Amino acid sequence: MSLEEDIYKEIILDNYRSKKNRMRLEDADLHSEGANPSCGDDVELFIKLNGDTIEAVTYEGIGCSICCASANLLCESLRGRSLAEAQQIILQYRDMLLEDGEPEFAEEISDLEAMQGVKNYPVRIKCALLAWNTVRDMLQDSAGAGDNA
Amino acid sequence: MSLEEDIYKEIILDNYRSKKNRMRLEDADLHSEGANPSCGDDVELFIKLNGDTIEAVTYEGIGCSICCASANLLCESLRGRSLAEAQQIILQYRDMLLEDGEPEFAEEISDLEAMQGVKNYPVRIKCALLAWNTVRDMLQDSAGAGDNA
Amino acid sequence: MSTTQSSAAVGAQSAALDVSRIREDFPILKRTMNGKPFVYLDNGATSLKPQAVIDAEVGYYTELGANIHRGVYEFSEKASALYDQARNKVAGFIGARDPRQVVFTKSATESVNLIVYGWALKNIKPGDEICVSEIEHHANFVPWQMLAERCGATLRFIPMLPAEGTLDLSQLDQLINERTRVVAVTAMSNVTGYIPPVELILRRARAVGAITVVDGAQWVSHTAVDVESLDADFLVFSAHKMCGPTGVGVLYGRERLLEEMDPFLFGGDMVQRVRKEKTVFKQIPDKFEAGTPNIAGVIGFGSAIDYLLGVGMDAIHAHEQQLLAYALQEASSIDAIITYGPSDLLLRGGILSFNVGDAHPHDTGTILDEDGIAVRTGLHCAHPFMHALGIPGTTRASFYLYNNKQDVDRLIASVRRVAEIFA
Amino acid sequence: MSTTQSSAAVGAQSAALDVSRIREDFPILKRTMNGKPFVYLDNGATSLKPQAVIDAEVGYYTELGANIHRGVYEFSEKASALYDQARNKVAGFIGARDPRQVVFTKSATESVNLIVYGWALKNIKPGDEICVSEIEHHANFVPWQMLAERCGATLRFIPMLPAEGTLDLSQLDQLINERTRVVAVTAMSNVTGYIPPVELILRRARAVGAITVVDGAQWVSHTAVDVESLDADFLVFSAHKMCGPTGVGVLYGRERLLEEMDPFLFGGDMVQRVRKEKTVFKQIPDKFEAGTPNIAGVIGFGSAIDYLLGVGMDAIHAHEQQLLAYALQEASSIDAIITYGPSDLLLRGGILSFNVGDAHPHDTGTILDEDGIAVRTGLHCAHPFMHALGIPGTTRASFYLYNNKQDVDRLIASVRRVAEIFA
Ligand SMILES: Cc1ncc(COP(=O)(O)O)c(C=O)c1O
Ligand SMILES: Cc1ncc(COP(=O)(O)O)c(C=O)c1O
Repeated sequence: MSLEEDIYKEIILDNYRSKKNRMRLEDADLHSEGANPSCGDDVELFIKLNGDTIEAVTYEGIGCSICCASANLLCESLRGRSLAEAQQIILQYRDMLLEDGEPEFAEEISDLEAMQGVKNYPVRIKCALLAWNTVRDMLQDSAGAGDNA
Repeated sequence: MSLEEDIYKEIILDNYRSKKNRMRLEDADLHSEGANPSCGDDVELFIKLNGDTIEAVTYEGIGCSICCASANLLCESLRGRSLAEAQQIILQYRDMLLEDGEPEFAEEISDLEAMQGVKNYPVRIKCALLAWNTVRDMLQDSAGAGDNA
Repeated sequence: MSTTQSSAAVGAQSAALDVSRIREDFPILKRTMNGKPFVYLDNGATSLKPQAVIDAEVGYYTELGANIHRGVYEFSEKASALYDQARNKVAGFIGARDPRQVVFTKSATESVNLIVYGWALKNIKPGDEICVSEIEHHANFVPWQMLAERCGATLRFIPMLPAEGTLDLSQLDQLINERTRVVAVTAMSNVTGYIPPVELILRRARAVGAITVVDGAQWVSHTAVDVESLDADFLVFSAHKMCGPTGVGVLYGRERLLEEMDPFLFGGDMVQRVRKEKTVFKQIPDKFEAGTPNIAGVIGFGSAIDYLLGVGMDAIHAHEQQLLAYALQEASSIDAIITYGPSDLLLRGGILSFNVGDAHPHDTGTILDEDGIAVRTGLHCAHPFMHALGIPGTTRASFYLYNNKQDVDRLIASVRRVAEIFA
Repeated sequence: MSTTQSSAAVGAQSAALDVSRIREDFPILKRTMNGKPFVYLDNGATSLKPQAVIDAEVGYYTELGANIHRGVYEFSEKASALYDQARNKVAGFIGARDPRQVVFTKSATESVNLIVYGWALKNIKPGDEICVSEIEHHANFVPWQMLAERCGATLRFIPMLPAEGTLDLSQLDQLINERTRVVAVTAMSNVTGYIPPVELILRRARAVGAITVVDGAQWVSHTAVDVESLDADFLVFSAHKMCGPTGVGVLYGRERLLEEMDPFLFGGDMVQRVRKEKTVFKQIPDKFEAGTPNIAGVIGFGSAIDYLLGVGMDAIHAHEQQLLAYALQEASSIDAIITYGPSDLLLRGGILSFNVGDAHPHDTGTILDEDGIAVRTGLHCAHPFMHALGIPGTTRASFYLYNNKQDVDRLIASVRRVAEIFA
């Protein structure tokens, strides 16, 4: 167990540095903000829907490498998914970090497994979850709003 | 050293219980109140002057045996004295309790020596001083007021 | 109130504490005072601390040392976890649904003031009424008096019946009426141990829509408490009276009210985002905990809760009742003694307040001190109470889990000495 | 400010501390964190405690145990005496004329709030101005922001010069003008260690008749302070940052102002006489100390003061300056590092704030933690500061008397590792 093996590996640092999904979506259908006040992490998520499909998803914000890498991975893995698929992926991701679930992500999003090493650093789990909890609440709220309408 | 020998002897208990000087003086020239908030002791002193002479002095208030006995002894020993004599007695009394002065009170007020035992109970010294500090401040203030006039 | 039930069960239960084992846990009980084995009967003022609580504080200082909620390093995270656990423990101890309902303050006194500053000052209007009882400790009276003065509200008093120091509820429906916005009442008098019918008072308060504040400073330490069934809006108490460290108090509050309240102290750690123009505060309970808290104290308090739960609150309550009954029985053989408080022991916690002949309480205290016995003397921060009784104070012996019959015997013997000196 | 003098003398003085002897006094320094010998560089957040302070707290709990200012028995009197002595010691430590000018609170944060609630809320009127600096800790900013909002006053900021994080005093005469009622400024930045020219700011404040509040939370712990020559109206600081226990703060104030102020917390022990109609409060400082205080904490604080005086504040200051100079020199060999704060070390206390490449401070903190090094990372309760610099926070290493060159070497080695990972 060492930081270089568990967390600070290339795949995470690349996702941390990637600017690809780091932008505001001016015509977003869903938009939400999440923060970890204790460490100052602060993430905004933007989602554009096409019917039931996530057409575009981006993030903005300030955060550590784990927080930003996990947000970038989130965008990469949810883009083009149906809402139901997205919810399934979110569930799996959270299970990987919070329960003892062995991750079984589909091939094309298996990069998500890189985050598993964070488990060895309990303090940082909340960084790896910030964007994911934010998107989960955002989708739930919008589903709830739909129900009410 | 025991409480019965040092403090709770007849002379103090008698002075504690004496009602002789325990009253308000409606025509007092000087009047002042002193309190020890930490123990709830609260004493009011009344003095009637005749020129430079203390014609009458009484007290009212709530306090423990030491506080009340010392107030009663105060009245007994200052009545009929000139202000200068009174100040001298107050000085001696305070010296007896605060410095290591051996008391040399005049015969007729030698009962004051009974209070010396309180020295063995440092906590209670403030009870024995309450009335005496009050009268000292009162006489000083009135002297000061006279100077200013 | 659950009290009445558990105290009713005392006789049957006989949940005898192993007091001599308990005494081993309190290092100070091995001391002497004025050459006599130390008898501590001043539990109403503050309790002694078991070794486990002292160890928890020392452990924080010697093994963690760090500030909380701000560090990414191991010791800081561990300290934060212990701090948060203490909150969970306190919530569990009083039966709160959610730990977020537990705010750490520095004392029960600060807790009452937090309610006044955070809720009452902005809600009380001229003409409103605030109802307190005549037997309140200053901590649950002076803040309301100040509030009434500042807001132009009227203070109303549930009067005390001088005979036994109990509350006169005959006029309750007039005293608590549709103008009443706050009802603040003690769950146990620190002077007599009297346990007022808080349930009844709270029910009337709820009926008129008033906010209810229960002063549990004497009560929570001695009884199993369930805030859900108590159904009060606020409950305040202090760690130091329940085997915990000094400098820690609790404000328990109803979630909705805590959320409505303004923050009280402003500064670091209670903010989400600070800009020069505008600050966004954190959620409850954080928004009430500005600055570096009493970390060692709160961690020690967590360990005090564990300790008390290990002994069992019902057993503690029963034990104190037995000591009180014994003390009252023994005291009755002293002619010159006057005791205060209800004759019905089911209405009382383990406190014996008394006077002896014309001995001033201060004199009594000095004589007991010489005999190695610590009691409180004077007005007990309850001036209106004493004023109503017209006495210059009392001597108060108050019991806790580590007291035993020998302590009572020593007390009684020393009181006899007072009676002889002041015969 | 006496700081400038003593720090100017550093070079000549070489009052070398016997750091290895000092380290023996701090039991926690024998610990390991994540398997490495513990290096504590988070002194800006809170300091470690010497055994003497821990012993003083434990001593109170195991030998006295009693509440203060209320008991006539020996242990209570002794506890009261120790509590009062601690006040005298604090007064002496900062050069206050009269111990009554020292009010014990729970934290520097509460102390600032006490000024706001006790003095400012009743004195500040719409249109008045309050001047703070852009580098304040939230504790000395958010309360003033709240005050301005409640009273309709205007908040003005002494701006920060981004280059070195120093204050721009060029507009001081406009910023502090005849409408200014309060000037609140830190004596040492908790982010960079920058020591602003408080003397100059205070002189201008006095010229326009404004009340001056100095935040000494970082400063009093590291420098010999003389409040008389500082000539501030109020000075606040916390015990836990200066080898003392958690849960104790100080408000020093000018006598006249403290006397004018309203009490803040209401309850027991701060009252002279309580009647149902009216309460008479005690004199300063008692009128500000309602309820049972943090007795163990204050007594421990007294012992912390003794400890610091034993070592010598000038020597501590000089030692930290040396460590800082060494750390800056070593850091300069790391390409990717950016440090913050004045290049003139005479303007600085022993704090090194930095960032490494594109590593987020949180990442840096985690790597340092794995290497056994405790530092603070993030916004340091100074959001406006970070906002002005446009950075997501810093990593902060802050020194104290027990730190040594090895600590700095360990820090630098670990920072190199950060630089490599984030290369
Ligand atoms: C400059 C400064 N002011 C005020 C404070 C607040 O101190 P406390 O948290 O002890 O109230 C701190 C500590 O974080 C500080 O560094
Ligand atoms: C009934 C009651 N309420 C409130 C208090 C105040 O507690 P603290 O001094 O811990 O704030 C006390 C303690 O003296 C008390 O007995």
